[in-house]
Amino acid sequence: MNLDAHLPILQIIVPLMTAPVVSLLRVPSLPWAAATVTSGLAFAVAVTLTGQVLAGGPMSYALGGWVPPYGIELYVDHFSALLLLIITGASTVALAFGKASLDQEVGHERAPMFYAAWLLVVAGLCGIVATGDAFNLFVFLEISSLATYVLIASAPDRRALMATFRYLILGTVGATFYLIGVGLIYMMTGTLNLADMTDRIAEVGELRPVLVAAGFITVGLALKAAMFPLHAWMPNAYTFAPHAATAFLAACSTKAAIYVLIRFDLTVFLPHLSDHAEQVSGFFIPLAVLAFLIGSAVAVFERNLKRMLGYSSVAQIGYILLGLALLSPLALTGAIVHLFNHALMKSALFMAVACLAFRAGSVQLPDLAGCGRAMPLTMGAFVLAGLSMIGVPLTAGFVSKWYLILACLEYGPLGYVLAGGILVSSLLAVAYVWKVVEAAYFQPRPEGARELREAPPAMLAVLWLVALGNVWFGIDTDLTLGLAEQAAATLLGDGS
Amino acid sequence: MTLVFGVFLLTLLVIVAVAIVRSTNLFAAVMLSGIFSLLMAVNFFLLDAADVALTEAAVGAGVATVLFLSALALTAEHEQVRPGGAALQWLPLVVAFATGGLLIYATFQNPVIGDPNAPVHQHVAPWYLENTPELIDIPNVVTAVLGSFRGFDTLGEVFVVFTAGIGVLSILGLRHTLVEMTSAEIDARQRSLRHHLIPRVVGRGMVPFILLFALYVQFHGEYSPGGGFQAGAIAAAAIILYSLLEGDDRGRALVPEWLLQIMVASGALLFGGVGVVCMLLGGSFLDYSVLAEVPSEGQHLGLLLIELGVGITVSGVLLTVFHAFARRASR
Amino acid sequence: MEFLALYNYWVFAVLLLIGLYAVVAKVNLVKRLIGLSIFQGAVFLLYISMDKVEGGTAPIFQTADGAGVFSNPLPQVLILTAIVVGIATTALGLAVVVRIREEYGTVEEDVIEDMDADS
Amino acid sequence: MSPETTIVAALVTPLIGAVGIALTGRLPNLRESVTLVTAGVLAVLVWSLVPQVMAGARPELLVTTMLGGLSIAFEIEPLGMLFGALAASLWIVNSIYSIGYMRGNDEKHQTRFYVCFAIAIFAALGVAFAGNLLTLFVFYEVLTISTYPLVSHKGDPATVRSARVYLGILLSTSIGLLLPAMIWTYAEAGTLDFTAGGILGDVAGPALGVLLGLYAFGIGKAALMPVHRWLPSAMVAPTPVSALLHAVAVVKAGVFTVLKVVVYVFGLDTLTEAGAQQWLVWVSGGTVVLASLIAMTKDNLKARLAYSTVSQLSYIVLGAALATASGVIGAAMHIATHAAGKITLFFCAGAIYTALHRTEVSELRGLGRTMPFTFAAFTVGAISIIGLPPFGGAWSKWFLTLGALEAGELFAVAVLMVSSLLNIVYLLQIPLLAFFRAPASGSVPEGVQEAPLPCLIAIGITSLLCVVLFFGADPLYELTRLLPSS
Repeated sequence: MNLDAHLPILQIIVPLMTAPVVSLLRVPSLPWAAATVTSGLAFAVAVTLTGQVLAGGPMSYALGGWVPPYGIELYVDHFSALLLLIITGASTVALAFGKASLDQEVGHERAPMFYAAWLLVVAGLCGIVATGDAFNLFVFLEISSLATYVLIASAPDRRALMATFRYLILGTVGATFYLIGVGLIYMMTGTLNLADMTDRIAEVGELRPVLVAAGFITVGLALKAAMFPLHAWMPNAYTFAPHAATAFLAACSTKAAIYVLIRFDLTVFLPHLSDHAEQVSGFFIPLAVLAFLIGSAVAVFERNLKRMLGYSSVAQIGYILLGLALLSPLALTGAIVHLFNHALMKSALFMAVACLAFRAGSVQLPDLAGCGRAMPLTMGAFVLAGLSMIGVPLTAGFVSKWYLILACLEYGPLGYVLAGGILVSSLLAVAYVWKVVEAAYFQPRPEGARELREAPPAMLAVLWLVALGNVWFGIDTDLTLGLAEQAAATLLGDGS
Repeated sequence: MTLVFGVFLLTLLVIVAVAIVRSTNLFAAVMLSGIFSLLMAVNFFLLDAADVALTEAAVGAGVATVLFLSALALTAEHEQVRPGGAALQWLPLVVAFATGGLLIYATFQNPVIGDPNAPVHQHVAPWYLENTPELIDIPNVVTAVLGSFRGFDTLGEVFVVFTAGIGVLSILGLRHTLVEMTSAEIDARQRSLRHHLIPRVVGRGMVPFILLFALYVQFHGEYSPGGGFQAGAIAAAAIILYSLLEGDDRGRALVPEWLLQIMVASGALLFGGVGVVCMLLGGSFLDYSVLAEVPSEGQHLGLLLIELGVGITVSGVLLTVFHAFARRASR
Repeated sequence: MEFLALYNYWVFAVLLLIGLYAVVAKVNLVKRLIGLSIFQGAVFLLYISMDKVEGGTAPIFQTADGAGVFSNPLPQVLILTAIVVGIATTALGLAVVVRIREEYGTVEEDVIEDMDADS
Repeated sequence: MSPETTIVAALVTPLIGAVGIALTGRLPNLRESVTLVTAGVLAVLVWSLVPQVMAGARPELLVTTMLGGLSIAFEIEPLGMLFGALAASLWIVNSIYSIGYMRGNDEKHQTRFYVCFAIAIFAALGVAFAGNLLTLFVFYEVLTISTYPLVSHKGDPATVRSARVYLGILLSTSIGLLLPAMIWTYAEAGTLDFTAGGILGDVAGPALGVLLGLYAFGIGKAALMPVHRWLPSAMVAPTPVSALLHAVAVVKAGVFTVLKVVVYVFGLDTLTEAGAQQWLVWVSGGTVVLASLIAMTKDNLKARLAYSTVSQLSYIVLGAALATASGVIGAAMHIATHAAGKITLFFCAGAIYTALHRTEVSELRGLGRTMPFTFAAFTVGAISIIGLPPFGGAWSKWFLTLGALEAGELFAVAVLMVSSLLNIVYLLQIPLLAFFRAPASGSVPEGVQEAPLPCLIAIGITSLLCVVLFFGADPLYELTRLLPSS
């Protein structure tokens, strides 16, 4: 058996098929260990796969041996490889990081189910990214969504239940919208394979259903991606989920939806629908700008640290969408590389918050006042990742913002305004990161607050690994930019 | 004639849907939604989708209704009525009408129903109809597509079910009751049906036949409507019926919980395992042709095994979910 | 007749509208889940309406050579999967609702919101 | 040691010092020794580079290359050498002074103070040695953030509010204006490296003017009106910090950056040909006069000195805006001479506060006899700032005036003259009050009561420096002369 050729399917079935086994493990800590090892293995697969894609170009895998479009096809190119790295990487670090924190929140009795669900999220997200079939994508979307609901509902806070329910309703509506869109396209083309769809849409005479399908798919995925103003479910879902799970979900769950959005809009619709470019720009640019302005502004006034970071994610998703909306290679490169960089910074930030919550038992800013002295390493990592989020040079965040702003300047007069908007939003990011820094370093511990000490070494080690990753990928951009540039070129290849 | 009947049924669907939304009695709403599913199933049958009709009837009218009723028993049977609460809410109405309007706008360029020249009947699907006899060699094309051509979707589907199973177990499985009940009370509650002689005798007599029917549906899916999913649902229904008649504790004695959990996991693993074996034998994942000398026999074997996997997981999950609900006492 | 040929799609749109309204507007959590299943049911109708071929039968061969006119098997397969996904979502949703009821003592969203705002 | 190693060593030394200070925080004497030793080592390292740079060498160090040709790199040219040497040398003096001041006033969080100070020096050196705008920007921001704990040192709500103004203005101007200016520059030129003769030769005149505006106001540390507000706000800081801000690192980093951008990004010829700098002459000239006028109205000594700094900084911006050889030389020299003068004045203000706890000018009447040494030094500093011989300030004003004449800017000449007169009024007034006015009854202690010895030593050194910069100005001239021709 030639393992290399099977890598695309291994990427999905390694976590997928370990999940049932993990759900049966009844020895304490064993589910965690199994999930971590499996996730690490999936990461190794993703790394190898990326190497192969870089060396030999996109890979296709015909499931069941049936040639597409009759069978289901897996298709991994530069763009999907980058996403696979994000998903498996974020999962692995969050698991390696979160043992103590998750033991505290989830407990041993629930652990087998919890870690099985975690692996299902990984498998589902990998499936979304790797599949080349529109309906198969829906199936994986649902696997990852259902498993995500389980992760969020495992938190001890009762408000997690309400957050789960809202996410479940809106997530299902989003997925169903997507399904309607796919149905309409199938009705007009007779195929479900994405590549085949691209070819056959060109021959469709009656465009109305395709147009409506584009609308439904966009709105459905925007819901899943927490795009402003459809982000209502997201801040609470992030806030009340178990802390380590937030670090994982915030890094990649919305990213997969954005990935599909970009893929559908640019490869399926853009080449064959007249005026689609104008529609995409006209639809996304205002929403993206509102997203990063309002998201950042709300974050400034938020006192719950996790919700603050949630709103900051709304803003960051705005940047990514802006990169999509400008429809230039430069902008798209920025957007795609920001998918990766945002995952880096957000998982570091949420891990730091998890450390704080682990010791302080709260994520409310007033309760965390003065924590900088007792937990210098945790707060140091937080500040580092915060700088990355602001976009300070030498951090990963700078790279993506640099590309986005250059793309804005290239876009013409409106671009200057957009660049201004990005800068305003960055300033707001300074404000909310600074708010935390000031509370942590320049305010005394409140009277009668819990005595703090530094987080356990295992957590700190992983936290710092990711925090330093923010610096590493701010300097050595060969891998991330290389993949992103190639992906952008492919996506826009026959588009603009 | 069918057309008129179809139009009548569809109109009925809309009426039932409106009634569901307007009803403040949740018990009535659940019952109506069971009727909704049955109407839907009849519609599917009229549209020549026998497998889907069977599934919709089993799932929508059967499983979903049982689940909703179990949940209602644990929550509340009535929507809270607020002063002026019956009034329509405008924003949701606008959103809903915009969505519906957009779709109706699109329909005017949809291919006409039943038109053999519609794109869906020109591409991909004809290939399945043409090649199934040769490649898979079974009469039910739906099963061929489901199990083999798009077997990966079905694997995903099994894992969706699996996820729901462990999800419900994780969410409900932990704290058993909030209100402490004496064992006598629990006993009384659970054995309520045991003293009604006629349903008990009739029911008990039916359980083996239902199980037999499940086996038929399971293994005859290649030739007629049915397959692992429907069979799993039917088998679960038999055990649930037994639990209702004899008490939940006896139901659990018949199929103990550790067995259920192993079923939940092993069915999914069986399905995936078949795929992995195909890989080890040199084919692609889920390429059953390599399982035997003759490709089509390999397909038969593969389909048999994966349908079995589906059936095991589905019945396991449905029973797990049922127990998880039934075990909780209502306050 | 031309008029009625698209009737299925209109019913699909109307059912979707009704379901979506219930999902968005209702405050009772169980009712919202019921709305969600109507919403999903509408989509099943969309797919299955496509599969019909005039004068065809369900795609199960009656003869060995597979001759005859058959409806399209592909949408049926897709909807089989979608139905299962739908019931899985409903089961999970109901489990969450049951826990919400245990924690809050109610399943009315506005009441719960008030309770959360107080805490 | 090769020049590259020296650069690395010079940058790393303050960081090692910071760690050392943090580790020895429990033992104040050892901690202060670490500070002084580090400062000494650093000064030796930096000064060892001076002869090479004066001989025309340009030591370089490439740390890493990032996307699109951007890099973190260092290159020492005369202007950076000047600023680096200045910061390194004054750190020693400032540390000596700090020891006296911090102990004399029983300040809290002294360890944090010294650590942040060391980091600020590290950042200042980074700014001085930066080989491109990106590197400069990074260190510029590090400087801003590392000085925040120093400014908010006292920690009471009013101080924190002022410190937030400090941080807010500096960060928002740099991110909101300087960063876009950089990106624009990159979009036009494809590089951010400092290059002799500039990199913006192809940009049209009006655009050049706007870009210059983004830089001039984006570099908030240069305190060009109306972004000068942070400087008076920062007066809440302890006096050694004010000295750091006004003389050693912060504002100097600002005007240094303006000069550097004008010389190495725009290029003097490019600017004068396009006439894009004309408006800056007016704005900086206006700032000079306006700030002087405001200074006259301030009774609080440190506030008066702060506005004096705003005014003096605009001399340097003005020199840059003239874009003539003498103007640039004068501006560069003024960085050094103003530093010597202003640090003396602040040290004196701090000494007065430490010894007598007086902060208002009107309270200083007749104190000349109580603190004769301090007020003598104050006179020296004041005269140097005014620009009269035999003190260093005379030379820089001389060259600035020359530059204005070269450029034919009579407005600038007038500004320089008027401002000198105003300086006399608001600076010399203070020692005059102290020495020649009768004290308010009963408010003056008997006998001589000076500040602690370390403070006096520091004050003595800086006053001496003012004189040295007059008589020994030749090396300074030689160094700055290399600038316009490069």
